[in-house]
Amino acid sequence: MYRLTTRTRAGTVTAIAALGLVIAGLALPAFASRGVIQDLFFILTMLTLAQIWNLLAGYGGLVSVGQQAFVGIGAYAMFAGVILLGWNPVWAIPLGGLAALVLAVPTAFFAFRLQGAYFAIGTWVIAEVTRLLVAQWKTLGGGTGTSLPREATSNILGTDLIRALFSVREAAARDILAYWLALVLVVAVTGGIYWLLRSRLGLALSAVRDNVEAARSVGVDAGRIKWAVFLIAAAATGLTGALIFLQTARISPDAAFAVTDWTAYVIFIVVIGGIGTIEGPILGVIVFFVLRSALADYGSWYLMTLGLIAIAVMLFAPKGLWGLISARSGLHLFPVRRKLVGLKIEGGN
Amino acid sequence: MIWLDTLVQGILLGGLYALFAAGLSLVFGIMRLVNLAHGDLIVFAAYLVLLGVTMLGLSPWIAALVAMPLMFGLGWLLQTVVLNRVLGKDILPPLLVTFGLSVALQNGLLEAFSADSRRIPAGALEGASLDLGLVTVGVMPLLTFVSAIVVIVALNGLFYHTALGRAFRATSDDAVTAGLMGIEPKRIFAIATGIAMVVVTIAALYLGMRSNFDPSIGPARLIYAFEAVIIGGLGSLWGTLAGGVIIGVAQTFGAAVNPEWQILAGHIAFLIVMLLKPRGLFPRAVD
Amino acid sequence: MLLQTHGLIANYGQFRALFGVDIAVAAGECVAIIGANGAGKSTLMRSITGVLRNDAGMVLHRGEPIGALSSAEVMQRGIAMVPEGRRLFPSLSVEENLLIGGQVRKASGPWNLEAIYDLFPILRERRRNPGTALSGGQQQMVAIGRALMSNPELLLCDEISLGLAPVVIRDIYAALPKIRAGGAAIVVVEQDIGKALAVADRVYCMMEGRVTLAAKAADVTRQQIHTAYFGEAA
Amino acid sequence: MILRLENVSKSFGALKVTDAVTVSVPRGEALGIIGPNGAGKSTLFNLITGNVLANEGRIEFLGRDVTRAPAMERVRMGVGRSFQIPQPFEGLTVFENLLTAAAFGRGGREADMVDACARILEDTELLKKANVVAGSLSLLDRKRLELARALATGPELLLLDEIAGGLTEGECRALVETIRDIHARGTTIIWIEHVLHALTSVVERLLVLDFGRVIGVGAPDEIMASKEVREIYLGLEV
Amino acid sequence: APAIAQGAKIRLGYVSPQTGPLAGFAESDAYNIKAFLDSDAGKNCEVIVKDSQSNPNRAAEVAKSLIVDDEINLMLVGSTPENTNPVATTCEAEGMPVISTTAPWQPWFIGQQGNPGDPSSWKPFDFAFHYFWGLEDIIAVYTGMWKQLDTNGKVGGLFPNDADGNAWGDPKNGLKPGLEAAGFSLTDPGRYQNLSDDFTAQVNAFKAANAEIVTGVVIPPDFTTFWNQARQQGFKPKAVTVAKAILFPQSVETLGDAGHNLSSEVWWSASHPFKSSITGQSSAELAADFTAKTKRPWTQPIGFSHSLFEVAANVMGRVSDPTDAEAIAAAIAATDMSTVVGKVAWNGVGVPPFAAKNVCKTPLVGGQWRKKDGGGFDLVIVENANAPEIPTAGKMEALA
Ligand SMILES: Nc1ncnc2c1ncn2[C@@H]1O[C@H](COP(=O)(O)OP(=O)(O)OP(=O)(O)O)[C@@H](O)[C@H]1O
Ligand SMILES: Nc1ncnc2c1ncn2[C@@H]1O[C@H](COP(=O)(O)OP(=O)(O)OP(=O)(O)O)[C@@H](O)[C@H]1O
Ligand SMILES: CC(C)C[C@H](N)C(=O)O
Ligand SMILES: [Mg+2]
Ligand SMILES: [Mg+2]
Repeated sequence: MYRLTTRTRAGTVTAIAALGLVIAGLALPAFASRGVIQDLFFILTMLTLAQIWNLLAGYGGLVSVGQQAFVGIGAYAMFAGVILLGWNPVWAIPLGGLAALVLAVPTAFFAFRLQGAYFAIGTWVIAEVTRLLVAQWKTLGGGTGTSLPREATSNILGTDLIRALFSVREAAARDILAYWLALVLVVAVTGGIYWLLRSRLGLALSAVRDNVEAARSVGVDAGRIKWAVFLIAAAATGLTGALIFLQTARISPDAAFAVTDWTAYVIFIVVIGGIGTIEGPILGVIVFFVLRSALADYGSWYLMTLGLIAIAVMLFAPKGLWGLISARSGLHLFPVRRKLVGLKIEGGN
Repeated sequence: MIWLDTLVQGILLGGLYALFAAGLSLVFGIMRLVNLAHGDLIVFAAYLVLLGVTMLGLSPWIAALVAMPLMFGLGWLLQTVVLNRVLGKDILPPLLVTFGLSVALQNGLLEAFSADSRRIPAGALEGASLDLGLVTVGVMPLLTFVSAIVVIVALNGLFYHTALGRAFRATSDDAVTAGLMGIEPKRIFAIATGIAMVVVTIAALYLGMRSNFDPSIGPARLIYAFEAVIIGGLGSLWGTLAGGVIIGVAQTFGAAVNPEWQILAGHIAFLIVMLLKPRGLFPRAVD
Repeated sequence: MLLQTHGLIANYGQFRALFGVDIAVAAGECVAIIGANGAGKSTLMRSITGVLRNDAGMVLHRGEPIGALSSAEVMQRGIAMVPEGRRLFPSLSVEENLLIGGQVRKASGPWNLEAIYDLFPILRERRRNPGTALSGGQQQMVAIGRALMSNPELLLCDEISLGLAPVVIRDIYAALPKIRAGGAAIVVVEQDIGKALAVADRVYCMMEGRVTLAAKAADVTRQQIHTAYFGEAA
Repeated sequence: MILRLENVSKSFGALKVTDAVTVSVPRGEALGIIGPNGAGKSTLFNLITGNVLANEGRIEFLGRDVTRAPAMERVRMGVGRSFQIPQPFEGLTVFENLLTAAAFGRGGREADMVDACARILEDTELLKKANVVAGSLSLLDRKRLELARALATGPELLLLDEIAGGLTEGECRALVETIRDIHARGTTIIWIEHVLHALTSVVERLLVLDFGRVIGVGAPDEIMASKEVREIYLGLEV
Repeated sequence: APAIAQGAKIRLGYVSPQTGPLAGFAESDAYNIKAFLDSDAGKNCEVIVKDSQSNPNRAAEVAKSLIVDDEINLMLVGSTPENTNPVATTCEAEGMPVISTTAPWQPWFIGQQGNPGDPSSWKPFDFAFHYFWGLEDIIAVYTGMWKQLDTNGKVGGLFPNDADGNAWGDPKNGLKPGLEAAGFSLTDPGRYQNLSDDFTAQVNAFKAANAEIVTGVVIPPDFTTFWNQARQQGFKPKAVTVAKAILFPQSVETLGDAGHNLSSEVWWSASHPFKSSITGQSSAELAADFTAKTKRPWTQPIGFSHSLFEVAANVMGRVSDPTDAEAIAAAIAATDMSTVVGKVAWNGVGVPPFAAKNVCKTPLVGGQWRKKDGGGFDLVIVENANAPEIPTAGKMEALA
């Protein structure tokens, strides 16, 4: 007699469009120039990081300023897999996720004792500690950093196939592979978050965010949910870090654990776009990319503009750009509302 | 002997960190504002003092005195025009705004002053030292430490023995009820940020005389300042000094073992304190 | 009229708590506002004092609209509040809690530290304690004293007997006539009808964000109150 | 006995809010709690649900010692509650509020949960508002939601904190009917209420709290007639 | 016809830290690029400059975009390993020829190896070429300077945990073995992090070792902190010979009187007896012209920034197809020319076999900063045993 549905027209359209986009995205290397592929790689990896951070802060209430710890450890683990264990870089990427997961356990144990601003700063300090420890890892170059050896970068799994498929040079094949992996990752992460929000866990997350006390009183284990979200986020961040640095082929502690690149810009993307929505980071990463492409050649003026835009958006559109749009239009591209359908029920979204 | 020296130098270094942190402590304590631009504001103030020295030919001390009211005004404006509008239960908006400010400030300074490493000249004081028998200490670090204590005593006096300080504490406890007492929380916040900027100027003076600065060095010190504030406990100024000293001593002892451990030891000291006392050494009864 | 509201409407987000409330308080008068839990009494107090932005309607102080003023500005016009739940400042001592009440507005009048210590002698003994280390009743005394320190023309008291022992309530209620004698008008928000009626000249009863009864305290019957509270007779 | 409290005490700082409370509730009973503001009624609920942990004493639920058990564990064992000040998940719809409670407090297959939630919504007259965001509900509906959400956890023991306050007489009667129904289906109920006629028309026993102490337990008539209660609680001059 | 004389413009990519802490290295870029483009050699070239913001992530990224989006023919890069290494790694992976400079060759070459600790795993590069000097030259120059003084031969070392510091401080491939061979002993308390606020541990270690000489590769703020603390804590070495910290006259000036007689290696100066192959200017003329046009004092990186374009012009003058990366790499390897920083030829002279293919060395001498009467400092060359063609202008003096 009663039914639960999360379907809306906008949601269905989005799903179909997304499917189309992903297929187009997979086929893109056949048509697009390397420049486009590389730009997309950047966009996709930043989007992945942004979605993950949004899951943490926007849905889980965990404002971490230490995500660079997981990017960095993931990247270093990948390098270790390649250089020390002689693995193929593609197989070393999951090692990055694993390393981040392992690091997340003590981090969570420590950081969950802290609240709010303390939590933010605690995670930052842990990331610093990780950076300083990794900087002492002499076999991977210590503070100097290290580069992926040529024989590793030229033998990446699947690049031969891609070269044959698109008849491109080796470096371009590597780009395409990395791009595909980034596409898969972003789809998995975004899809995973979307699925999570539509699952029981999503309800629990919202409940905890709205009212911890009440959430406990209906049986939600707030602590376990925070752990789960934090660990998942860390592992996914580690994978992304490994992928990013596979593409760079060079690593150093300062680069891998850069708070500005891997956390501050990511926060910028999420908050400018609209925190607590899946649409927000997507919009945010586009804004960020456009700003960067348009202004990056202006050196310090670019960064100054970026800073001022962050301030302006917070003053005039505290819910981000997607917040403005959805408030006006009521649009939700990724509906997570569970609606009860049946007789005698009114009320829309 | 060497350990005593290490201890003394660590304590003196803690004075510098406490100076960096005192302004932050005030602002963080009163309005829970995580100001990511604090380090850059210190650098900004250092340039202001430097301008006074190079352009007006003032002594650094006088230049700092001149810079103080300017910085107070800047803090007031910053709080009134920007920060007051984003303060709230959610820590993110101020986080992003101050991050934006930090980036904008760093690059604005770069445009204005170039990447050259600069320094506030302190003349003979730079190398001057005092032989205390067992240890030899630099006059400048000693002065820094004494200034940190003076700043903290002054802020404490202000905080606990004046009507303004009472308003600070009341607003910090409960801004809404403070409003019912006729206190405008936003005005109080603006004054607090102004005062924090005066302290920032003092920190800038010592930072600039101790070593070189350039537009990019702000963030490196920010994290120590936060650690000092948090170790001490929200709103406890003496706690902030203690926090600075703990980090300073941990750093010098870490370095004495091996310089590789210097910075790490400071952070680890912070983590240990947080593990044992998640609300800091001298937490307030209620926050 | 010292204070008047006209068609006051207030919302918490999307939730409407006041639906057009009209009340009036004359100088020197004591008015009681009664009503069940969640009737909107505290919301009315918050709207008057500017803690909550009222979305429509008017608040007039001596005929001038004050609805747009901040709570600090309202207070500086001589309207002091004893907020629900006392809300002492935990980092301030008892004496400082009192002092801060008269720090910004310093009107001349009968109330100063000494007068308050005379009104509530126990506070003199505890002046150095942190405000929150006191018993609930003592805290309530501090909250009242704090509001009096500015020598207000109008004192708003939100549930000053909440959670207090009957003896303490008696002491606190005994202070109200002394406060009136000092010249201030008083609004008491109460759930305890008996207490409220005993001190008030007039009474308003609220239900679900509306005033359902306005009457002279002396005239009001239990039946009237009951109807105003619960909608119909039991 | 479904619930036993033995010498349970709780202090907030120097304030002793619950003072050596001992009480047993047989399975299937409806127990009413009354007492002046601040007597410690809500705190007693918080102790039973685990939202607040006791300083002393022992709490047993279904024969198991749950004194230290966290709140969510007790919910899953069958302790459901409403909050005196409604605490809806404001960002979720009414239905999602219930779904959360059903999914985590009771568990089970999704289809069963949906039907169960819909039935509870019907019982509590919230069905029409099922898809409305809880943050925009009126006080009355918030109170209904409190009850509905507590029911959705599938409680054996249902704790209701002042859910009748502010209701009109008609609404109050409907509420009483609903609670009677729930009770009739075998759920044990403890109900804190100031609206006495509503309370007394449902409960079999009344417990009076004052300053954290139990000052009387017994049949409603007896209790209401006792001098102490008339003085302390009703404020009626005897 | 050589590429440089053909119709299509040759596209040179240039990654430089225009902003951020390394910006000092890039201050002459605009000046040098303009001079290059105005010269005959530059007529047919286009230089696309990208700012690395002193950030290694960004350096790799812009290098990639230069290669992919701007389709450059040759990459040029300089300004410390933080900038050269990510760019060179990217180019090597992309098969893009790159000419790199202004970083000692060890942190450049070894720093780009997968496992820097294991020499047997080191591999030469196909597309990355570097010219500068190496630690063996530093050792020769520094010990040459110190031998002019009367010291006990005990040296204290300040090496941070960064690319330079790790290379200089490496116990096997760094300064230590060379100093010992020259009769000096090195006390190395260990790697510290850049932007440390306290150097008591180092001062104590140096005091305990009775060091009379301090050396190292230190960023300017850290050196100031160290030097102040050393004086405050009563440590008075006879010679302080450090790299990086006192590279720029501005940095020395910030030290005030304490800058007098600090010494450092000199890779280029206004008195180097070399001429530009594209403008024909002597070193002195180049320096003077720079100062005239920018109102800034000359600095050592100017010569190297200039020489990058000399080498690029020379290389592109010897290839016929500017898009043929292999041919360009071969042309770089075959370079043999004179530049304003000296002779540049990848002929393996003075370079160990493993790096011989990719590294070329330019001359290095030693200098000491002397306070001028009217204020400011002069860099006086005091040691030239390795490069006698560069004249000295004085003798090494002990610190007061
Ligand atoms: N901050 C708030 N956010 C949302 N709703 C609120 C808030 N404060 C009060 N309310 C709601 O507004 C309504 C009126 O509340 P108010 O506190 O004014 O009632 P009251 O008459 O003072 O009740 P009590 O006797 O319990 O103090 C209630 O339904 C309450 O739930
Ligand atoms: N978390 C807490 N911290 C400090 N004091 C508390 C806390 N919770 C309750 N109290 C105090 O405990 C006392 C009892 O509160 P409780 O809410 O149990 O009363 P109640 O009997 O439910 O009253 P009411 O009828 O007004 O709901 C009150 O004085 C209250 O202020
Ligand atoms: C105030 C109420 C408790 C009285 C009600 N009329 C009754 O008799 O039940
Ligand atoms: Mg109220
Ligand atoms: Mg209660």
